[in-house]
Amino acid sequence: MIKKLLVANRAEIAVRVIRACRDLGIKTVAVYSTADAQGMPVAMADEAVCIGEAPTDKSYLNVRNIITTACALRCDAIHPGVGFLSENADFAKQVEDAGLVFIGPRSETIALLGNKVAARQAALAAGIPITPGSSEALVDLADAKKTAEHIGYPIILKAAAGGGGRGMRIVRKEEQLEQSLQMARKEALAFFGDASVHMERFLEQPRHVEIQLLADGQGGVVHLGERDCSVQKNHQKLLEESPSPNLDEGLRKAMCHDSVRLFKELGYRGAGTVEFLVERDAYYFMEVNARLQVEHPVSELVSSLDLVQAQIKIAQGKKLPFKQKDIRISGYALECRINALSAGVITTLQLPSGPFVRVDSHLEAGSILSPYYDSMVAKIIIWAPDRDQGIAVMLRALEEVNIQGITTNLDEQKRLIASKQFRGGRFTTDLYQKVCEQEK
Amino acid sequence: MIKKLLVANRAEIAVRVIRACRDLGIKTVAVYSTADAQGMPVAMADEAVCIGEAPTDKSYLNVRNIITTACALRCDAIHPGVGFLSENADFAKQVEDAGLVFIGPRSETIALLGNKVAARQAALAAGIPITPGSSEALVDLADAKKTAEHIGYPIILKAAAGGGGRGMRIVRKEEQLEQSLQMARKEALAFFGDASVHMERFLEQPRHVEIQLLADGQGGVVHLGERDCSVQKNHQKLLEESPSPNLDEGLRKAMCHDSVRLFKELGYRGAGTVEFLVERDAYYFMEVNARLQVEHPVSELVSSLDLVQAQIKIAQGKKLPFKQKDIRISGYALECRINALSAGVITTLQLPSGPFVRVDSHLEAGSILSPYYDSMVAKIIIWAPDRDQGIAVMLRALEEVNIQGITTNLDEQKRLIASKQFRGGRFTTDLYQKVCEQEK
Amino acid sequence: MDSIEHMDLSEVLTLFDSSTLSELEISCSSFSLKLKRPVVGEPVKAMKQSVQETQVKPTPATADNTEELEIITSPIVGTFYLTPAPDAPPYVQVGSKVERGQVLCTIEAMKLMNQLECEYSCEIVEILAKPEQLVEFGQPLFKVKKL
Amino acid sequence: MDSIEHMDLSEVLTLFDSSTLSELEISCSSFSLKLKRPVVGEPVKAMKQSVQETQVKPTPATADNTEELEIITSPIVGTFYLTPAPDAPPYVQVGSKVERGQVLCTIEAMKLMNQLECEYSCEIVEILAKPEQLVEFGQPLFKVKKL
Repeated sequence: MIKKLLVANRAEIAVRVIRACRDLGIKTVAVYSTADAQGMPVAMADEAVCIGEAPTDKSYLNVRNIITTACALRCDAIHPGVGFLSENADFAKQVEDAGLVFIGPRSETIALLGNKVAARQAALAAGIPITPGSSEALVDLADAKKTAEHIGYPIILKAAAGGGGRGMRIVRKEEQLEQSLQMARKEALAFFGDASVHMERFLEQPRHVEIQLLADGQGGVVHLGERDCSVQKNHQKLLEESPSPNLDEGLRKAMCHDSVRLFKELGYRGAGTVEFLVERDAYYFMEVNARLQVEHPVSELVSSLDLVQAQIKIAQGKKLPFKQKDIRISGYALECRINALSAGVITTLQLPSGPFVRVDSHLEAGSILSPYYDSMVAKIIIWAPDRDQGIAVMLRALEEVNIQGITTNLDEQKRLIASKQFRGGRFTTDLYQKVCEQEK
Repeated sequence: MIKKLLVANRAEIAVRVIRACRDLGIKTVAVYSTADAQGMPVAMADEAVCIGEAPTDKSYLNVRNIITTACALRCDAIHPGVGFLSENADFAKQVEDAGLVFIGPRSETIALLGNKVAARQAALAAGIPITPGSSEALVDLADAKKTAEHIGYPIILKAAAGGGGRGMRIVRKEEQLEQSLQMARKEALAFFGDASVHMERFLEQPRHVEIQLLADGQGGVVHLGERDCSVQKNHQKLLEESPSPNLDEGLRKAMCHDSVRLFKELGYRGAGTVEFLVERDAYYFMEVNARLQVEHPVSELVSSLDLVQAQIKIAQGKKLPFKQKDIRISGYALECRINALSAGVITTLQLPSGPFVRVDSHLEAGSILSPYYDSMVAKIIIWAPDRDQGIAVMLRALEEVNIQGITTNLDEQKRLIASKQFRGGRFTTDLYQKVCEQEK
Repeated sequence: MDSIEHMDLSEVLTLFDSSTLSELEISCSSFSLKLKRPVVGEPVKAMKQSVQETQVKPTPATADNTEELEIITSPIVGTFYLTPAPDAPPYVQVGSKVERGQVLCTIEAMKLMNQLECEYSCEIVEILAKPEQLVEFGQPLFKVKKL
Repeated sequence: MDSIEHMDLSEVLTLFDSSTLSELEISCSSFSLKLKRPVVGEPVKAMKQSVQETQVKPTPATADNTEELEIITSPIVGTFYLTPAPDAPPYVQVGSKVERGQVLCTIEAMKLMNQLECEYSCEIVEILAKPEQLVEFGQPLFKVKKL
């Protein structure tokens, strides 16, 4: 039984976890950097401990200080939130070794899925389509050339241990391959301590579609349908919606079934997401996010399930209390991320409310948006019976937003959502470019 | 087709209507008194017109100024909100006569249901149990004595045209009857211009349970289940929930079926509520609220329907797009009214947000809570899979509330919701007294 | 109260605190002072229609020179007419001298023509509302000079 | 109260602190001054644990008299011990003179005993943290006087 839980994160997601704990009657401990002493998680948690200076490696990535705090304050569990240590297998292992419950998958599962080559192999073994490419890390330039010839240009090089665009290189012609491979290896080594690089076919105009799953590690696995995260800016998701506005029902079903099968074969425990790229009538496994995701509220609104509460219950060893047939996905949900484009003091912060609008934020008027961290100001999520009505509700909600003191992407988001292309539903990952950059 | 709608109300419910209009692409006109010039409805509406001084009879009840504004600004419809003119048959008639759409039942329906004696007769005709009492207005003292003897003391005298406690008298012994009848008649004449009074048996410890309905006036009638509004203070509702925590399934079904039958026989058009008193294993028709109700969000959260949008579509002549079998009531919803106990400037106003929490309010930090009007600061409404979880979510939400500058009932509401009696679900209309007054 | 130069700071602060100002700057021979207060949240949107909250009773307007001018505002909501009929001459014009009880304009509400009578003798200095348009409660209609 | 020219800083600060102002600028013949307060919204709840945001490096503490006192804060999170072992004598006591490099205390984190060494010679004036309890990052441990 978890009675006290340490939240090893900050900002909006820390507030989200604290709210779930309050709903479950679990006490919380917030840990924070010196920059976040005035933050909402510190104010909301039952106890709060400063764990270091503002730079993340001194505080939110400081494993020793976090685990020491959890042990000293007699916590039963640690929730890593999103980002930071949430997909760090070594951290999960140390939490387990300290006799604490890690709210997330088993450390071995995180380790396996953290390696892109290993994850692709696991997907392949489960019979899931992957983008054509090397099934192992590239041996040398000759191997790379042969593989590229086999799958056809353009190709993309990716760091096996990587993520977030680091160690990635798109190669359109064979002449560029040698130099790109060198650069990718160099970056991979620098950022991830592992020079291994593999190759995949590069899809020019894919959609990003991901399947949300819950698994209890005891045979119970359900999916909560998909989220379409195709609206991105520099690989950062801006809008997420469910259901996807332009997805063949057959594809949807196949992706859901494939994801459930993969999680069953992995013996996965916890909440997780399988990310796919979809191009025309085909879908390709991209990776598994072995953690909660920023956009999880979208699935919460269409499924009426609380994913953070579910994570905690699963980590306590409980079996899923429902089967796939009990899951009812209804209506439409859309999330809009309001991001700051500058740091500073937020002098005015009016966020929307009212029917069918949810706001997840950790800020208030007077809050300081720190330059050290993620720039998210708020997530606004709406529910409606269908997509057309949902877009109207989201535009109504965004119209109520008033943020002064910092600049944000609010106007861009309004423009995106009101655009013909977004309303039409037939767009790919270049929508932001088309709507916001070319119109300038 | 309604393109522009005048909102003949103020505060939270005006904001609620404006939001629904935005969702439907309908332009709005706010009308306001001089006390409300800085209010949120004025800021949100597309146009705003001052219609008079602060006292309600000079502004929000000023029929001429409201209809003149609607005509001059070429509105297609008027939404009366809740209270004020929302159950005024004469106003509805004048709106219809001016060629505008009244968002509500037909004026004749409002007129019929506004008379308590007529409403009781309509219920009786539809085969709905009513509290034993006079089926017509009392003729004289002799008639009153005979009727009281027949139904048994305690009895309650009610103004036929009344509401809100005015013209009401509880009589426990025959000796009190003469004087009470005189007083009730006097008040009825003073407040409602009609001295007619009727008599019902007085129930000492009833529950207040009401059925929410939608009807298109074209044969389509559905119910959205019940709301339990038993938690009251001086006949003012404090908490409303759905489903009722302590209602026999047979009673629930019978009340829903009776309500649908009544609305069908009335040819009712619009949203409406049938209020019942429930005591032990019996239920009694009390009245029909021929309008939207303050607590409508409770039904919105369990049915996933937008009642204000539905009202507007029905008023436009649309048939209900669903039948009873399509209505899915799921989970549990609870509304908590945060009321001010003093007027003044609200210096701090932090309202909750996050998962499964909805807030309907019209105030912000710096707003003035005017002494002229209703004292509601905000409605906080939560959804959860079941009542126990719902109570936890509501307590979490209330914990996030911070209101400075005025005093409110926040602490009382927390105490009520956390009380053993409320959690247990077995309480009647005297819960507030038991929890908040006797503990003092 | 002392002249500004001789005020002490607490007097200024007390004044400022009890005022509705958000900023205050003073400069004089001996010192300059600037005060500012956190502003309450701005409204969601700017107001669509500017509202001058004037009284129904005539109230002193800002004096142009040293003349004592008054504003006559609309007591009801309706359509503002300066003439009794479409082709009739106006009730009043700028420069008109008006007796107490004389009609200034009509305001149409629900097909009723309501004649607005002047409550005192005055001279019309300016007509502030546009004919044939909606006037709201309290909207300034005429600027007048009391006679 | 003095006129502004003759006020001293503490008077101004006291006034400012007890006011609702967010900024205050004064310039006059004898001085110019600009005060500003961050307009921070109140936290949802009061903070559970008071945090003194001090630096890891010793920083000047508020002088008690005219002595120059420093605060030594915790560089990590852990359990604070004044003795190397349960029955051993303490590393230091109030009044101890400590050399640069000498151990002041141990802070246990994940079963490792971390010895905190002094960065300069000093005298222990006060022990600020409670033994055997969790100290957080930046928490004041010792008040010392530099030698």
